[in-house]
Amino acid sequence: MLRQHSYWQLFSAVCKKDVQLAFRQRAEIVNPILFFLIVITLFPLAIGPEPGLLARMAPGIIWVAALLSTMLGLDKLFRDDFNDGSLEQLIASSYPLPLTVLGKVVAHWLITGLPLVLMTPLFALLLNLDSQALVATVLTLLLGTPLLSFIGAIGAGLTVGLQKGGILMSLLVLPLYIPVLIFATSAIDTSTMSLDYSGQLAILGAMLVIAIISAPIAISSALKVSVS
Amino acid sequence: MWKWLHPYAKADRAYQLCNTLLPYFAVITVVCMLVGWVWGLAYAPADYQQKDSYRIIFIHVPSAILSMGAYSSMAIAAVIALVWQLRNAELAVIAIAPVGACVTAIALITGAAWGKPMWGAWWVWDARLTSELILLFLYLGVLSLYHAFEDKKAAGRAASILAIVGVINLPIIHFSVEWWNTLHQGATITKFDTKAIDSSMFWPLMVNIVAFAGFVGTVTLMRLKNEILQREKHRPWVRQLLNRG
Amino acid sequence: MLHIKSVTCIKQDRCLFADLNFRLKSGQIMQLAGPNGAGKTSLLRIIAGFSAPDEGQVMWQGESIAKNYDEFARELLFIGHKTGVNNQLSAIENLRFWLQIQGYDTDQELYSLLAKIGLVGLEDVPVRTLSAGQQRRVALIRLWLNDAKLWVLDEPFTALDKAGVAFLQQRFLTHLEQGGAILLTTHQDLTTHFAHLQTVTLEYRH
Amino acid sequence: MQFDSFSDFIAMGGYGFYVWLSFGTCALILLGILVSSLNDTKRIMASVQQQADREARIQQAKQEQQL
Repeated sequence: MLRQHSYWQLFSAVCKKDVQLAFRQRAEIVNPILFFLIVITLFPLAIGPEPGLLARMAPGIIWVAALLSTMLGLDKLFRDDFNDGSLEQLIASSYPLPLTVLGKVVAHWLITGLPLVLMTPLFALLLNLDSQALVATVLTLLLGTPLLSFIGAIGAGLTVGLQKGGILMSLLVLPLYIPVLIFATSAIDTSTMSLDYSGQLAILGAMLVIAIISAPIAISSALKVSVS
Repeated sequence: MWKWLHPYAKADRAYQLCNTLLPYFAVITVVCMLVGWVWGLAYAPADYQQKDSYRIIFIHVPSAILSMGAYSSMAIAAVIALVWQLRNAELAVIAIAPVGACVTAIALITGAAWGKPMWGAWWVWDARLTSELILLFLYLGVLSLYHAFEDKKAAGRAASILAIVGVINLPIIHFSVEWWNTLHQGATITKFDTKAIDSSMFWPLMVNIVAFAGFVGTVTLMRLKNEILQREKHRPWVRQLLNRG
Repeated sequence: MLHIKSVTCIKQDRCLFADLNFRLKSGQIMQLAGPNGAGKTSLLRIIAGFSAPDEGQVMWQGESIAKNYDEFARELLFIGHKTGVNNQLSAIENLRFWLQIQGYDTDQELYSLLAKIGLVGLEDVPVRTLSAGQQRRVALIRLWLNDAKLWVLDEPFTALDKAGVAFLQQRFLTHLEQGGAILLTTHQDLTTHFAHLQTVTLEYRH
Repeated sequence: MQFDSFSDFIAMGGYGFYVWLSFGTCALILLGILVSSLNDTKRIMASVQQQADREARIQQAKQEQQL
């Protein structure tokens, strides 16, 4: 029997499976976006439709909604694989587990993060954002949502073995999201004042690099604990 | 490191070590706590600006320092637990967490009680208070994760992983909150300029810091003993403790 | 090949087994027996490396599996109680995915294999629509698709009909002839005659 | 001593409420965790005792059966 040792094969297989499954049950892709949209609709209803106020609140609203909607998919990230035993097969593979985990996190971002980024122009319209702020929002979401997926996956990995892990997971993960929230909203804020916001983007990028390197290790040790 | 730790990897030896250390910690705590509180409350001079309200510093600052200190020692224990597979270190993580959470809660409450007369509001989104609040969330996360697991072995390791993730994030959170604070409030209101502190206030503060450290140490040791007993319940050496009274 | 060295497992204050020792050589098959709750599955999970023993070691080719797990994983085929078959995917997709994550080539005669095990015509329907026995067969096809030396199987015969059980045991025989080793738990007795069958019985301890 | 009288001490120059609130809750929390830790010790030792007693009873019953 031929054995070919290709990290790319593993990564793409893991990633493709999750994306394929998500496309088969469209709800998984559509629901977070709908949730995001509804949360954004709630804010003008709660604080009033005055355009100036909305534009000022927009970065915060968009980012809080993004945090919450990525949380929706996180609980499912490892749950199905844990329940049907695929996780054990992934651990008992000769490939390094962090790489497998990287594939799953990337898939999660493709399913929940990327659609948000693509839909941003629509949300920006609803919240009266100007084009400068729109560019900033897209950029921060592009850098920030993968970061959310990575950090969130640590919480998901730790709680996947628990019956009611969902609420606990948000408790563990949300405090860790705070830096992302601060720098991302501040970047959008700065852009509305027509100032240079590359500093905030650089920090987000640096955090993303750190997360890509270190989070898969944390996630895989968390998964090993959950499976044991 | 390993050679030195190895004898204490055995649970009964670790238990005995706790027992030997405990009296020292307890004595230091009681003495320093008494001296520190009486000195701070009654003998230290009043601040010329904040008058007597500043006396809250004698518990606010020690608890804030210890909340960070306890978290870092918890993370160190977590690293030892995961790298050297030392189960006693896992238990130490779980022993420290509730103590750290209590100290953090004290720092928050005293901060609020100090903020009311100084700023006119119980809660101000001051950078230090905000990071302290997030620190409390991190502690509570570790605790609730530990208690959510039925299998305590897995629970200890999961809590250790979370503690390490938290300690990596803590500086980032701290930095980001500080940065956010200066961005939104212009000049931050500093409660107390520590450099300008007079020695008549500095020494009682030091005594109180030692007292808090001693307290955290004492209760951690007590809780560590409990955790060891709980885990080793069925071992003969625990039975022998019964006969000894 | 496999050496279980004074392994102890304590679960929730209950000692499942203590100081367990045995060896499994190439060409041998070993059946773990014992009542429910005796710790058979726990032992299999320790041997597969999912959980660490409270004391003792699992040695593979003279080395602790914890030391070089990826090397051990290359030689291991584990099929647990939870089979690792995704319900939403079809049998073919499941197999392809499994081959990929184990690093095998995917260009194989999967259709003829599926036909051989009695799943002809069911290759591309979602697995959730199959019966329990058919789902188990999807997982067990892996036995024909690997070059692992050690097979660790938790209740492989569950939900299988008589023909399926016999067919599986034929596959066991060829694996043993090729120098492999098998460790399994089962409540049914093995019907085929195995020359080197060992039985380890775990007792329920209070 | 910074204060002339005990009532001055309690008043803390008008900030008494805040100062005593802080010190009070601090003492309460510290005592709380101390007491709960001590209680835990007692509870664990009691359960060890219980288990020992249980085993003693089982042993006794076995001996009586043999007689």
